[in-house]
Amino acid sequence: GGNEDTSKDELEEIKVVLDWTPNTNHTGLYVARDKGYFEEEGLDVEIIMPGEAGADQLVASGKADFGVSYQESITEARVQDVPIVSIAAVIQHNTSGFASLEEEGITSPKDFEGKTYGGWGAPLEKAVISSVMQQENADVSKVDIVNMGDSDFFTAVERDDIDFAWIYYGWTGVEAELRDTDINMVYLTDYSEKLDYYTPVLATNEDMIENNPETVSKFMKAASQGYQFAIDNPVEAANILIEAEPDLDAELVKASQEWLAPKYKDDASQWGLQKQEVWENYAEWMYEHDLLESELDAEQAFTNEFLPEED
Amino acid sequence: MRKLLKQGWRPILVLILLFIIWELSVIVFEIQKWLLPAPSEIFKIGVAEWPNYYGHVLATSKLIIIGFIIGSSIGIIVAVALHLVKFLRLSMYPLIILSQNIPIIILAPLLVVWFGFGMFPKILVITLVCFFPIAISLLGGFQQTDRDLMHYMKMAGANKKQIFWKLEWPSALPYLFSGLKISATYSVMGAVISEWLGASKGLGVYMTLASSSFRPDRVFVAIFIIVAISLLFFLFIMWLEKVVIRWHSSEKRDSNETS
Amino acid sequence: MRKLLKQGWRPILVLILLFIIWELSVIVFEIQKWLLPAPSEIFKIGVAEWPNYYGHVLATSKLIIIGFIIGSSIGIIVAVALHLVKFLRLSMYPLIILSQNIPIIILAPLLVVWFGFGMFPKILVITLVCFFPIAISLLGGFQQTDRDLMHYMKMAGANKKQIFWKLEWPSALPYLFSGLKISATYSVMGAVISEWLGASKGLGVYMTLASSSFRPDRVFVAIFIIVAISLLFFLFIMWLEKVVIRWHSSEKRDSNETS
Amino acid sequence: MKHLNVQNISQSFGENHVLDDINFSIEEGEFVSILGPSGSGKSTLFRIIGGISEPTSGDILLKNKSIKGKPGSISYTPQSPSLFPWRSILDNVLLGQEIVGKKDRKKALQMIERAGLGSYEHAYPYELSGGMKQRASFIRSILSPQSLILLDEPFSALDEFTRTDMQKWLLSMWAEHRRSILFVTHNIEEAIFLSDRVIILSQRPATVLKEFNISFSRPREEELLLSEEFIELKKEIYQEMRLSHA
Amino acid sequence: MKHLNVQNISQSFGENHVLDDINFSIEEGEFVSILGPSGSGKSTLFRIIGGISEPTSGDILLKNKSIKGKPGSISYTPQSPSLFPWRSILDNVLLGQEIVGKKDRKKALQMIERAGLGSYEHAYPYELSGGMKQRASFIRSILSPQSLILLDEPFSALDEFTRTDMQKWLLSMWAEHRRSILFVTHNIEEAIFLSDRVIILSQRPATVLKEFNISFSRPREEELLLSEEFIELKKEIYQEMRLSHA
Ligand SMILES: Nc1ncnc2c1ncn2[C@@H]1O[C@H](COP(=O)(O)OP(=O)(O)OP(=O)(O)O)[C@@H](O)[C@H]1O
Ligand SMILES: Nc1ncnc2c1ncn2[C@@H]1O[C@H](COP(=O)(O)OP(=O)(O)OP(=O)(O)O)[C@@H](O)[C@H]1O
Ligand SMILES: [Mg+2]
Ligand SMILES: [Mg+2]
Repeated sequence: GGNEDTSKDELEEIKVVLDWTPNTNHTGLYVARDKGYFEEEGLDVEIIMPGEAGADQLVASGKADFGVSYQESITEARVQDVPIVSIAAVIQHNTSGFASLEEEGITSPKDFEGKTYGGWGAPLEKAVISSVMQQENADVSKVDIVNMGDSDFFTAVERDDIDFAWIYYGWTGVEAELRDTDINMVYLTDYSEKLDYYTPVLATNEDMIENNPETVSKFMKAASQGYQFAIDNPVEAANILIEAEPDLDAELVKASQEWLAPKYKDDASQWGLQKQEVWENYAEWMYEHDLLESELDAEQAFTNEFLPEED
Repeated sequence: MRKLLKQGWRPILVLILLFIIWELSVIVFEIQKWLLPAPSEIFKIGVAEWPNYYGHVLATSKLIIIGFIIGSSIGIIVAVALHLVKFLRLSMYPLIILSQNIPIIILAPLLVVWFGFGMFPKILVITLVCFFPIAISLLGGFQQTDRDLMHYMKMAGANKKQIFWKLEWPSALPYLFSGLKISATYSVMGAVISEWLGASKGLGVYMTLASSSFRPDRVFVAIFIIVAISLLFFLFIMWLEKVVIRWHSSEKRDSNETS
Repeated sequence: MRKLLKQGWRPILVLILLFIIWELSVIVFEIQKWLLPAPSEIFKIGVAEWPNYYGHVLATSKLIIIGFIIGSSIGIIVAVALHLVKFLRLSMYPLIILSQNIPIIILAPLLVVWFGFGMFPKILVITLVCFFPIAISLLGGFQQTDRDLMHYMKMAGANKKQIFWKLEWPSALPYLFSGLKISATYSVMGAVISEWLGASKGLGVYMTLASSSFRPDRVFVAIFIIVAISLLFFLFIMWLEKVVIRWHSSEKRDSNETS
Repeated sequence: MKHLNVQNISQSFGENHVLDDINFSIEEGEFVSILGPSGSGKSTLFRIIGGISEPTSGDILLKNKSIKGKPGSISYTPQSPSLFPWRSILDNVLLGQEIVGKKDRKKALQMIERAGLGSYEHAYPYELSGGMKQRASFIRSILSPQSLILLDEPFSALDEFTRTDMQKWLLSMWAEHRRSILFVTHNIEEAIFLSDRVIILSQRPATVLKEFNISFSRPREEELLLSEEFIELKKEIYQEMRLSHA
Repeated sequence: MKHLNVQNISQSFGENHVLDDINFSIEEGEFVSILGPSGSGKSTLFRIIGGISEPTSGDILLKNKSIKGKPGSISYTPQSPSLFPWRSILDNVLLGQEIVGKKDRKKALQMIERAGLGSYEHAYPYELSGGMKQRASFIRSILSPQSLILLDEPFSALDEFTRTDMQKWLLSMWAEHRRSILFVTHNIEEAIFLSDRVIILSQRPATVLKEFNISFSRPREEELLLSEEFIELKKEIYQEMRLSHA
């Protein structure tokens, strides 16, 4: 608008740090920025790629005001007294799962037996695999778990070094569709309710919540609007993201956006809403599996307080 | 210049040969495009999308140049300080080695937490990468100063500063250039890595984006550009060496003329 | 040995000083533990969890040693080949620089595609990191051979091999050691990085995991161990240099006696 | 007051006892030569006087002040020319002045010309012959401002004519500026022709065998070389040295 | 058949015309000396004969076969000792044999002893005096197996006695093995005393001014130096050189 120049000075500068490279998990933020929703709230938002720096420390230390994170890492972070708080679930249900090429015939956790899993070497992975396998009385010790480092899914499975890996369907799965690679998915949510955690989430630090609750509210209002737009107009939203990040593969963004649009809100009454039981369940599960040193105070870990009033 | 061209055809030939082998093996082994694209394709993409790269190349080049200048200056200063001040030499070595062993990945969040997202932490990363080979090479060079010349300087009453500027520095120049060549090469890599600290433009950013959207062809275009920049930079340092070290102290330079 | 101890107190003192400053600033600025733990805490954790580290240290050390030996051998071979065979020198430079400019992150998946998750691609990464400083340094050294000695060798009818072994090689040794020192330091880092290619044990693996579970104290323990290994390695190379280069061609070594 | 006093200088390298209680002195403006077998310790003595090497015992006094271990008070032509490979001849020759004093390019160019190195002022050392390097090194020390000059076989690589020429030039410069000179040579004629006094060193461990006062009037002409007295003195010195050599 | 034929050798360094149509030859087993002003091109000529420097024109024949640009056929004492700093004296001295031929440690040790360097065989070059380095370099070339030896001012840094001693030793070795020797010196006496023939070079650009045949019978004794004929010859050569020097 014409009043841009004058108002720009008064805008509050806000930094949002992503979890990784820009992708369709972040569409709402880009929409809110580029359609001016943030500006309407008086915020001048800069979106930053953290590279390898990782978002959580930056958010926790206040170098960034908001960030994209995951329930898993916030849970671990809280236990280590890192003052980071989840303020919205970007996607209501866990869309991650174990993917494998169709010819491997891995359609349920039972089939993991005798196969090779490629991961990044975290204890969490074994616990999750074991957990889903238990549901079918399968034996986790028959799975060969290797660390595949930074290799990407397609490379690793095509080479037959590994048989299955843990992916987000919304990105890697959609890419598989695009390149006509047939894959089987074993979703975590199908086998364990406790593993239906929020991934990814938007997060901020305790300091912001305490001292600038209004800013947080404003931010959340605009972000909600942005995600709502993406839910309603996936094609347009995808275009906004592509325009903002022209180096992304346009086809993949569009397809992924299409797939993800209905998943943002899903069965919740409002985008972003988080349930305490989801946080508690997952933390409990982690604690049971020796993945946490102490129990999580779930109430501290997330809040719905900044979500806009439902219309 | 003519000489450069005359000698330049060989590396170019080798590169072209390499590309042909690559291209052929992609065709013969039917390597899929998303796994390892053929050079012809990379080239096509590179030409077609050049305007996209332009800004990234500029951003990264700026980082490289600033970083290299600062990094090599610090390398030189460190070497000189350690050389001249015995106390420093004896006490600082571990810190220098330490500086090379903190993984950037681990350092990255700390750097950003301390210095924000600006230019500074990035330059710091390049500096950390660049200064080390220069410092070590130059220190090695200072220790190899010719004894007869040193005797003369001392006898003539040269003070530490004069000994340094008139003897040790010029005689360590070949070592300095060894270090500069290594650092010039690393500075390019360092710049790319430093962009992981969070940048909005640059080949490092571009490459991660391309990689995460499963576009190895674009990744390779970026790699080619990076290598090209490195090569240019390396050649520049070699040229500088030729200009600076004119005194033919060694057989090699001389033998060009006589044999 | 006594000399080492006598000279060793300084760096140790500096390190202790550094730790004290660090400890104090953590206390004074109330830096939170998850951001930057105090050295005392790091030390405590290190001692308490030492058995956990043991296996990782062993795995990484093995990588370092094998990688460094292979890498420096290749560096030497490359330098010698490029030096002796003019055609190679003129044509291979770009490839060598290229080898230093393919980001490991990008190379990693390819390496895994080609060579799997075994030891080989990891050694390859360390080799890539190590060989370059050695090759460049040594090549620089070969070009600085003394002209008078070269004249003598040629007059005396020495063939290329004799010129190389009896003149060029010994006279380039100081350059070689500059390169070795740089590479020794990098090899440790290279080993840590190479573990990103997928390993089940090793300090690199340990560090990433510790970092992702918000345990910077553990990360720092790992860093300390890495630095310690580097230092030891560096000292070893320095000791080797002293043993090998005994001929006091420079003022420095001599002046220890007289002044 | 003596210009230089060498007092009880002894020097050993490990087992190797090189200088044994050397004592002599130089008057202000005196020209003293040292003759001694190869390897007896002349260059070592110069390094001690020059202050870059500490003697095992003894002291070096310059105008009654100890300069033991304190370099910078003397001007020096090393035995090997020690030119700096990255400097042109002109810049090499000016080095002494650069270090102490101030540069006098004009005089340097004159001297280069005089020494037969004209047109070589911009050449690098590797382009010079052995004798030319030696002359450059000689000019360098002559140009240095210190009042005591140590010359370690400065003319050994020169042909007889160039050598005589340089000797005469050295004498004329010395007559003009009256700097004190300590001169090492293996050439007995040269030593006698140039010096006020000749010091004979023995084989290692070197001691001062004898000092000869050379009383020929100055300026000395080439004819002196053929005079009876000169030849007599030469024989005497020759005999003295032969004794020590056996 | 001549052992060495130097044919029409000319050499220029850029503008600097150094050698101008040099012609001479050496018979098998002959001892030839070259006298010439400093900077005239003697070392340059040696480098050309040695095959490491290509002349601008002309050819070098060794036993009628061209060795222009082909090093390895001669044994060489460079003007600067050029010892390898990382080798002990013994290893330095053996270097020529290591390159061509086979090592004879015993002989090397004998020679080191004979040259007055006994007890220095394990020392490094930096521990030696200038004259001692020169002797080591001399031994190195004497030990090398080639039948033609080029000696570039091998005794310039030695005192008279050591020098005479080395000369005598050189002559005795030469008498024994009859290798051909080309010897550069600035000392006219030395040239006459040692040689069968003395070649006089002119100032730069160097040409062969004159050759003197020295017909004194061998073995030559030190007394020869004082003989009428010797002194006469010396004067003649002196005059010849003086002409060129002016
Ligand atoms: N740095 C050193 N280390 C050990 N010994 C040394 C060192 N420098 C000199 N010497 C020994 O000291 C002795 C004297 O050497 P110096 O160079 O003073 O002799 P010189 O009289 O100058 O002989 P010349 O006339 O041959 O030059 C020699 O025996 C030499 O081996
Ligand atoms: N590499 C070179 N480049 C240019 N000029 C050179 C080179 N080598 C020698 N010269 C020139 O060639 C001429 C002869 O040099 P050379 O060393 O042969 O003299 P020389 O007769 O051995 O003298 P000296 O008795 O002083 O050793 C000199 O004028 C020198 O400047
Ligand atoms: Mg001496
Ligand atoms: Mg010469």
